[in-house]
Amino acid sequence: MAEILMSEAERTFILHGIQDNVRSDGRGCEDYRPIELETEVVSNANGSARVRLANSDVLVGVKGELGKPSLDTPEHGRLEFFVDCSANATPDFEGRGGEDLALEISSMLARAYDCPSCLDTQALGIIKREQCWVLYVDILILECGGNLFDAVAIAVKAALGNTKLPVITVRKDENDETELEISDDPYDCERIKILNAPCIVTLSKVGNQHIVDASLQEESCCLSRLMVAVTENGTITASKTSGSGSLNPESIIDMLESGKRAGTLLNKTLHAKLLEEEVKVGTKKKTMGFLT
Amino acid sequence: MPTEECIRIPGERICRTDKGLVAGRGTYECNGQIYSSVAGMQLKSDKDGKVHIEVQREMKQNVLPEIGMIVTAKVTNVNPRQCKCAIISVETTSLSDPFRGVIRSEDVRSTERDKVEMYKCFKPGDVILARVLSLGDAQSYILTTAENELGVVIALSESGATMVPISWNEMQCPATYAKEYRKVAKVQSDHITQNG
Amino acid sequence: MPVDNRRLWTPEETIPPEFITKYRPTTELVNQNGKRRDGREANQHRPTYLKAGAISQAKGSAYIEMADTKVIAAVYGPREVMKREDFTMSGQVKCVFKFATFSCKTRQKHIEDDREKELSMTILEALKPAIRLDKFPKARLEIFITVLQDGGSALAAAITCGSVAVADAGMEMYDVVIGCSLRQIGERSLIDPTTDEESHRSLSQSDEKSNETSQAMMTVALMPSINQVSSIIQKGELSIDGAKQALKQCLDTARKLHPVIKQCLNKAVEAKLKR
Amino acid sequence: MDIKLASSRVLRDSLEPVGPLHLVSPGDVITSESGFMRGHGTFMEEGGGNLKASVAGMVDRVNKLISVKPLKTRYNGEVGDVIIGRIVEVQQRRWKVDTYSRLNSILMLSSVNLPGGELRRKTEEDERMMRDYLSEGDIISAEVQNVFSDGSLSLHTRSLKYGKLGQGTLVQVSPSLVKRRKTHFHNLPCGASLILGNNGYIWICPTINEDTDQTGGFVQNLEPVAGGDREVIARLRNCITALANHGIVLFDTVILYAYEASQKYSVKELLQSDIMKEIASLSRQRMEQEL
Repeated sequence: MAEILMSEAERTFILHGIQDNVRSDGRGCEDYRPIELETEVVSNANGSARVRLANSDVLVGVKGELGKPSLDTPEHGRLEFFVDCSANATPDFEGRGGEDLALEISSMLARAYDCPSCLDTQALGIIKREQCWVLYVDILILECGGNLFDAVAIAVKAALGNTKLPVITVRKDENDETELEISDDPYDCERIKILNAPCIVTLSKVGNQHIVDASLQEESCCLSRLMVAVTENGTITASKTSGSGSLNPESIIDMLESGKRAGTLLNKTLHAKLLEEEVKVGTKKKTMGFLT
Repeated sequence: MPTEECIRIPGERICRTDKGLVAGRGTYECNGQIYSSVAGMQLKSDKDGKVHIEVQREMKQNVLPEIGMIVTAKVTNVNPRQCKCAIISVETTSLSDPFRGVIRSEDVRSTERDKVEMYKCFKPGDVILARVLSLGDAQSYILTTAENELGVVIALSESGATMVPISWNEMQCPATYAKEYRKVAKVQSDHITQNG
Repeated sequence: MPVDNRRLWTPEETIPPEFITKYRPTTELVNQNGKRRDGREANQHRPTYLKAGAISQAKGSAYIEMADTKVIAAVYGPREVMKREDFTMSGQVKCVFKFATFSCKTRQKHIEDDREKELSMTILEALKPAIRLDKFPKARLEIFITVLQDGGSALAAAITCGSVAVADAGMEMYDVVIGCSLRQIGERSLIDPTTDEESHRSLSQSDEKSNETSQAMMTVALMPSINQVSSIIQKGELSIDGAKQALKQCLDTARKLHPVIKQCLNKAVEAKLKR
Repeated sequence: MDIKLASSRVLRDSLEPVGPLHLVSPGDVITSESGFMRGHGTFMEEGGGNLKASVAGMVDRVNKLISVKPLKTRYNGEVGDVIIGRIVEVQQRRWKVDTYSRLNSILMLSSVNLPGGELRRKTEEDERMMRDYLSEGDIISAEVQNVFSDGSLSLHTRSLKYGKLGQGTLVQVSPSLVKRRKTHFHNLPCGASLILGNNGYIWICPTINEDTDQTGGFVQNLEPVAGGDREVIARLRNCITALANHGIVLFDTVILYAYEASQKYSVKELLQSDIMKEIASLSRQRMEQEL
């Protein structure tokens, strides 16, 4: 992650503030910064979303293509996550600089979504062993202002919710060869159910406390963090520690609890907003994109 | 008291820090307890009236240059401001991979430090004894030879013979009798045993 | 098109024959008596053999064998960091984790893939808190771990093996690190799963197709003496209580492995004393 | 949890401009009349008599001198400016300081007060201890001593009010938003101290006691800051961000107005963009009434 320089006294100030539950910007330990969300921002993608969490800016595009199912799940479609830590975000990402972070994010997402109850990949299968939908979820990091994982997961969920795949019907022609037929009505499309899709909550351990949605400054004070992928009903679909420090078993349990709390709330709020956005999209809203 | 002469592994608790016990090499202290930090033999030694608990590995220790240690180095590059060298051994142990060191002109000797001419002190290929002054910057350790016992110990003359020191700043070639300038170390017996 | 001409040419896409055959073992993962296919209880770890000093030329090395899982690790350095941009004042650790090409059911590529890269990062995160980085400023320690045979729980084995190799190299550490894995299938939690148990979606073959049963996999790295968890990696569905329970079981099993490590390192030190 | 939809955002959420502005973008002709002097941010077209802008910003005319003040800019130092900077590198006898200038600024070992006497010769011991005085990441307040020909600045901290800063929060705004004034150090009545660096770095910290705390920063107080002070600092931080986001020039009075206007909200509510806008417009209205 982009390293920032900080003095010892600044770190102390942040650390004590977190202990007092008054963070540098006045938030409590379990408060998120304001999030801004927009779906359907890229017209060439099947689904897209852009999320801005304070200074972190993420753009996600979902493209559906036809491919061969993987060997061990012949009847299922699959999701492929790819993260591009663009050098737009910070010059440190230039060249191979952002590769490790990108891999960490994409594999965390892959793990979080690799769970039959949160996303029905069987619905993405078309012909057993032959054809299935492969959803390429491409994530572009435009700006890093801390807490990238959470921002990315929100954007991915919103983009998947926004994804429209054309309806495909399988037919056999007279020579008994299978033939795929794609509906030419643009409104005849399938949606992906995302009600059970997870959001990632990153809990950063600073001193004896843990916080959600750490800013860049807070991230640099934190030695270890736990990322938890939580669905709306509180199920954990993936978790992972990261950072150079270690954690007490008891504090891990506390962090899991906070993660579940924050995650369920985050999912609920997100669903409500996505619904609102859906209505607006239906009535031809104007795209805001990058205008401010 | 902790049992003596037993094998410890990293993270193993040895004893409490009270009773004048101090965490020595190969151990660390946490919450008033001494823990072992290497796999090895536990030893006790008395230093300044305190009992140091140490855990020692029989195999050669992981040595790295530390501040204050005497190192043996080979000169690789000399320029008017500084002399670059490769640290090849630390105290008594030789290193498997060399570390880069640098001697700045003001650290060559303790007198007339501003008049030091680097080319009259070191030449590439010389083997020197030096003390680690600081860990330095990204590039290299900062070394000093500003002590009588520190400086060039082995140097080859232009004809390729090992030169003999004749004064604190000159060495002579036994084959051609040519004199060359060096910052010569007054090698002491304990250093000879140390550096083999 | 860039081609890799270092190796013999093979067809671009090959599949192991197991995927075509219809045959599947019919026994269930856990039988009526609660015993697993290899006769273990659900919470029983496989017998573990651990040896420090398997590669003589490395600074430190270790070999671990947990029935069919075999992992070897070597540690080199610490040596000076040559690149200026990589420089930091505290010590650095590099970790490379690799599945040998023949170690798994499907053949692995000889170039490090994304899964191996991520596992390398996870192992590094698990081992780093235990190593005293302040003891080797400006230098870098290198840990290489190779899975010779993957019989399940390779990550956990690699963590334990790596930490023993670091200790064998005589590096100063706060504690050793022990890895332990758990597989959750429905209500059952199986400690130290084998590859079969890792890949199956349900306990019995009959309902293999159904997606109803929840399943998860968790690997935990513990520093037993100071009771700190250096890494957790989990995927699959778990309720919050399930996660807590799984964590606790992993930690309990890891603690049981501590004497094995102690004995192994003791032996290694004794062997060095004799020489 | 606060998620907003982009479509519900009010487009261009900045305030209405105060008066008519002469805005230009690079290449725009400012004037084709002769007899004007070209200042910063302008250039004379080759051959022609047109004076053109080289940066995007506001045209500033003082008698015959025309310059363009860029809205977003790096800091252009002037001798005597109070700045806040962050140490980025310790070199031989000097520190490199990030001051949001085009080039890193320099703080010479000979231009600082070291512990044990205001003015003394710097020994070699001092040279070796440089990292103990100021190390990478430390924040200092300083004054610009000199501007070199390449635009880089040399700083000094040879007064007890300058030096290393302790606990507090740094806010970064555009340098053009900080007014040059007589004093940049403020002990605000609301219970916090504020240093408005000319380079756009603003430091908010618990109240500095002028008699006891001016040690040049070599004694660091790492005791926890009281919760009340902390809230004041956080509120000030959010107020300053709100004002800066809406392009309001910052000085102590306007910050205090914003602070007072913000009282009806909790500190964390001030992070929301609509409330930020409200605070900014209220403070500006009050400023205009004062004039």
